[in-house]
Amino acid sequence: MEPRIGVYICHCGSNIAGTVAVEEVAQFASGLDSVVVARDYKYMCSDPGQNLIKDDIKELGLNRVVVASCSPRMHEPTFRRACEDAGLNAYLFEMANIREHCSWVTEDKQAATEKAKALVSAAVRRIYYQEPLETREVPVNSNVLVLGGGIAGIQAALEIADSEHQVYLVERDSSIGGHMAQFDKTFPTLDCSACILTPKMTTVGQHQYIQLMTYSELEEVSGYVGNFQAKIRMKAKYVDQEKCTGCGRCQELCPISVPSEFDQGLGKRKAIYIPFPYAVPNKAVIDAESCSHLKGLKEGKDVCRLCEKGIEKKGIAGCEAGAIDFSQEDKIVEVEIGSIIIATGFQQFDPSVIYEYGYGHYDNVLTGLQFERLSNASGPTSGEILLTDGRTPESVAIIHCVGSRDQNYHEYCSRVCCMYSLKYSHLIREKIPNAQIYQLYIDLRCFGKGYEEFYNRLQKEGVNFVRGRAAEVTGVAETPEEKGKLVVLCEDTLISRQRRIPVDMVILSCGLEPRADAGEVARLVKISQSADGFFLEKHPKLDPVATATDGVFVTGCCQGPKDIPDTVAQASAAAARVLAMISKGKVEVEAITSVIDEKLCSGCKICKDLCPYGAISFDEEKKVCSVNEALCKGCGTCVAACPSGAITGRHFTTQQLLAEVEGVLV
Amino acid sequence: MKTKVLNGKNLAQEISALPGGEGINLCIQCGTCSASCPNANRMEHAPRELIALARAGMYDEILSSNSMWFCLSCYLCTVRCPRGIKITDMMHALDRVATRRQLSNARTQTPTMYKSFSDFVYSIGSIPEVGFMTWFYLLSNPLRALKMMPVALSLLKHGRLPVKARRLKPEAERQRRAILDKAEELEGIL
Amino acid sequence: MSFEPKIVGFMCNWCSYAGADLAGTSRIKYPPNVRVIRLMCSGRVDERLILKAFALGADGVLVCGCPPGDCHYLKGNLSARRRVMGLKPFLECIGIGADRLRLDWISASEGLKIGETVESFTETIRKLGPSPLRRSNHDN
Amino acid sequence: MKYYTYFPGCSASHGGAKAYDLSARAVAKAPDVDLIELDDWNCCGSTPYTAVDELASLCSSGRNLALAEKRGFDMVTPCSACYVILNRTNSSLKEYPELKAKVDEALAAGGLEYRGTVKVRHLLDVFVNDVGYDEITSKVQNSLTGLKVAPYYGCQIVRPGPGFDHPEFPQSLDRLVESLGAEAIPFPLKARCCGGSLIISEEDIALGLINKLLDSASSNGAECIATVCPLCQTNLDAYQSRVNKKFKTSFNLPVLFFTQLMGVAFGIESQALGLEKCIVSAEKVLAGCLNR
Repeated sequence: MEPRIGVYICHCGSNIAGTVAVEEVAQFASGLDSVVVARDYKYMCSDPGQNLIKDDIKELGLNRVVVASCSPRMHEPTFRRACEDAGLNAYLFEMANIREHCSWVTEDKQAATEKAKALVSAAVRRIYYQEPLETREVPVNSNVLVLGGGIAGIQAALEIADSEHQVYLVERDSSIGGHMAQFDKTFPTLDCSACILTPKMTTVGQHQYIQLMTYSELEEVSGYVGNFQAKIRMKAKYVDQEKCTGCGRCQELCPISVPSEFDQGLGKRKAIYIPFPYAVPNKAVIDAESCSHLKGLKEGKDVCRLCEKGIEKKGIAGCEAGAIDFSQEDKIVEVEIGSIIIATGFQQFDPSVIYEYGYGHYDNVLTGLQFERLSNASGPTSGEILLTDGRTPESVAIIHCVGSRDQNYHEYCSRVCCMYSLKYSHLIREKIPNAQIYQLYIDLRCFGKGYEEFYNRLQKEGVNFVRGRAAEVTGVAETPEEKGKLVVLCEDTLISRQRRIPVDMVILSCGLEPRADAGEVARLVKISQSADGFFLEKHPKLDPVATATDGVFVTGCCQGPKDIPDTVAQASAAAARVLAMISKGKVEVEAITSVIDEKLCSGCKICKDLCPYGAISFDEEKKVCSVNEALCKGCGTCVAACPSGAITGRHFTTQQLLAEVEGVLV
Repeated sequence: MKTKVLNGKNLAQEISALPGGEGINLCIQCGTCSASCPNANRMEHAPRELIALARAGMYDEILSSNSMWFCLSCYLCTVRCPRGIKITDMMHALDRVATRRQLSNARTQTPTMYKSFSDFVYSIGSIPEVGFMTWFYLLSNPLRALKMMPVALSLLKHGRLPVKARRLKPEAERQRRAILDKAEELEGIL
Repeated sequence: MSFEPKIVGFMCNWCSYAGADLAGTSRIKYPPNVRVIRLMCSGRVDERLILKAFALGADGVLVCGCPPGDCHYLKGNLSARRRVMGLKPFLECIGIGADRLRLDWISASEGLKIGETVESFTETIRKLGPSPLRRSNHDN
Repeated sequence: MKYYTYFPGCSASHGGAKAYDLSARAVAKAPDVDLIELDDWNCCGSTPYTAVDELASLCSSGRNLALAEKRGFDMVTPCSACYVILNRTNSSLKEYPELKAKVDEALAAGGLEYRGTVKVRHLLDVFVNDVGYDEITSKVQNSLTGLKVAPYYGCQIVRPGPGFDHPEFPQSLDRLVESLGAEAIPFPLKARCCGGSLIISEEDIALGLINKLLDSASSNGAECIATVCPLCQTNLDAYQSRVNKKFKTSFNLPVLFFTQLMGVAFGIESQALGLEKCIVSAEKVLAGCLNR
């Protein structure tokens, strides 16, 4: 069908007409090949403006429409809809940006008009070759995979499950709860972390719409938005979870003690263990690395098994439920889901790399998480704040910004340290009323709701605030009163004095950093990481939970350091996005995709390796590549790369682009 | 060596334009440098304060102080600075500005010491310790020379005070001077 | 009359084109010589497009993409860089000159940078003079 | 045979640290390290020159680098001050093109050119990383068994870096001392300042710092201190008596260059190591292991 093109030049009030001679441009346009009509009008985006187009389509039988006005990023959807209303395929519409790219950036009226003409002629030449495209829709599988069982994952999972959609909650450790389960109190409200978290944890454990997969790792993801397939490795627990009653007898029997991860190495756990009293599921697992029987089996020896058999001569029985099962092996489970929520959280910055802070060299230099455990009633000291020698500290220094705001480690601010540091001084004050507490800070960032008030409260409680970053923690005493103490060196910048502050205990308020294997996860679900290593959201302001991969959402600290309120809010947001997809039931997939002409494809696979979305697969029989249009996002990188020109990028075909180049150069 | 007095360029710009001086714009005033400095408590203004003063435009305050002359070049501040500021280099940049502006500082002998050291580097390309020391004490305070006698003698006794200076071969010396003269001619990086 | 460079700009939809829009909304003034062609990703830019532009008499070609790490399609911009860098020597040896082809990273928030880039590139081309491939009927 | 361009520096070649140069050359022979002295090198300028005239100081140390570049080998110096200054020259020339342009022009006036390819290394780096601890141990004839040594690095060998060891908690000298059979005692201040050249202009400051170092070393049971820098050695050794006078202390800690310790262990006789140049005599503590 011979193209019949209509061209419409918008005045945009004086925004365009003030600089560009719109009539002249319309005049010029009407002279171009295949242009049936060219008009200019005050506001093309207004209803009358749109009707102008609609009527011409009907009356003049236009089959191509060009509007020269603002940026397509602004009104392309508007005019596409108008065309569709008049029965014209949306992809037979093209826009020339003569406002943002022309009238607004050029002072010289004549030059502006010339440029406008060039842009219009480009659009006209381009549209000559444009073809109708269909946006396709695919059904959305309503099952959801949530990766990570911390507060973010828990919140998202519950929101979705409560609206009666199946959730697979995958957690690496043997219990959900994440970091929040380790905390003592939460700022600024000071309510006990466990008290507010455990109800949610148990709900997750019992929820009929949540399949909890603890001690499990995501292995592989394939498919595309609405229709993912995921492989999950459920690591062998060597304890039959159906039978285990969580009585804990096995822990008492087990002779092997190792440092407890949950207690940050301050306490011990057994080789067979339940990580903490309120764990969900509250069932034992055997850590194969430390279990002497499982290690023995590798050398064909059969040792220990006390947890299973008990100690006969003493008449102590082993696991009465008969749950111990050394024959277990890892299981790979495959699930079908429509969307994925990544909530893999953070890891604490390891301060041992900052040698001058003495972590690992001096006892009683603790990380933030260690202090949480020390102060936690379920912790190794049952909540008593004690030095390694069992004494009660008379003075404690809390050092801010450890690993954060520091080019040698992490440039970003970890956002939570100021507040949890303040919380610590309250917890210490509570338990050791006459302790000297020092806060060494650079800036106090108490930005959240009720945070500044919390800071004020702490001031009343009598905390020594020292404005200065600690330079060093040393055991080298220079005066008698420093003997046997940890001396914190800093400049009190408000009085410009060097200070040596002798204390019994030093707490390093360590920053939050991306998990060591974040890159691995990013690769699995094909999302990207920002420079700091946290997962990259689609838009930092307007789309903070979506990612570059449709159907994959991020929430919580894996996307960037944040406190619990923000995490919960973001988790609910992610859930809302997922539920929106589910309730719509279908997703539109990009019509602008690449197609490979099998006849031309030489099977070199260059495109396959270039595609960031794994949308291109190689057909071993035909020895050619083909594009999965549901995965393709139409970036066109493969089109440009194909040495045999076998790939066409829809709506950005070489022909169309060359015509456009021709146009701008008239 | 001839010193040049500079056009009245504002010091903050002047310093930030110097190798090592860029840092003053980046500083977050955390005090790590001052706290790490083995000598800060002897300085009239510790490094962090110097940067603050420079930002506040209090140049005379800075240049007339003993601070930069008390830098020991131990680089502890530099490796610890969370903003990657080369504070040691900045201190020496300040030394240079002060020198060029011919602001001698009465309260420390270091400028004189640096100057006399440099004179030897410049003139013969090596440091004959005896010569240098005597030269310095003559320039600063001959009486201190007497106080130093015990140390000097013990060094001498252990054959550690060679009296003869090391000299380069004539053609090498000519080359060295040619380079330095050119440098002199090109001077003005401040 | 004086030589007015004709420059073809290829900009990715997500960063550079958006940046150019921002330049507009912030009323930043820059020379009218660059005419922008919108692509989904700078990774779509290939030798054919660039050479065709020169063949049709462009005096310069400006390719803009998202800053590395920010590419909307993860790493398309890096492919663009590879191609542009690969093409430069060729432009040298066919006498067009590598300086007539420029690649820049411009994010959606860098309206100002668009202005500066266009300004400086137009200047460069002005100095270089008309492209040897410019045919008389393309002169203005 | 490993070849290096050797830059002894003023103090070691003609100054108070002659013993350092002697012992360095002596011990280098055993593990086939060939230290070829740079002809007609000039003073690196040290800190004072950079603090007075940036360009001139870059040019004079640049001259040395340019000469060394012709040779092609790594440039190795036993002096921490030379080490830091020569490296600083390298990095400044990379970092500040406008400076480099001037330096190039100046060097050209002397018929020289510097492309910036010379790797400047400290002698300790060469011994521990190129030769290696095992090789060193294999050359030991009188093991220094039982000798308690405080390994003292000072500042400029590890800072500003990035160098061959940790800027605050270096280990290489500890390992080297141990590979000689001696015991490296824990020495918290091992990488702290000795006062440097301010010993001349601000003696009190320097003496205070030296006192801290000596105190930390002796209170941790050191019988002697091993140093890697002429100035550190002079400060700790020649000024020990003044510290004792000023702070009413009674330190009597021999301060040796690490190369002297190596020499003793390798069985080289003390003359060739310049041991007699120690102001605080090392004879007693080394009595067990000395060859005469």
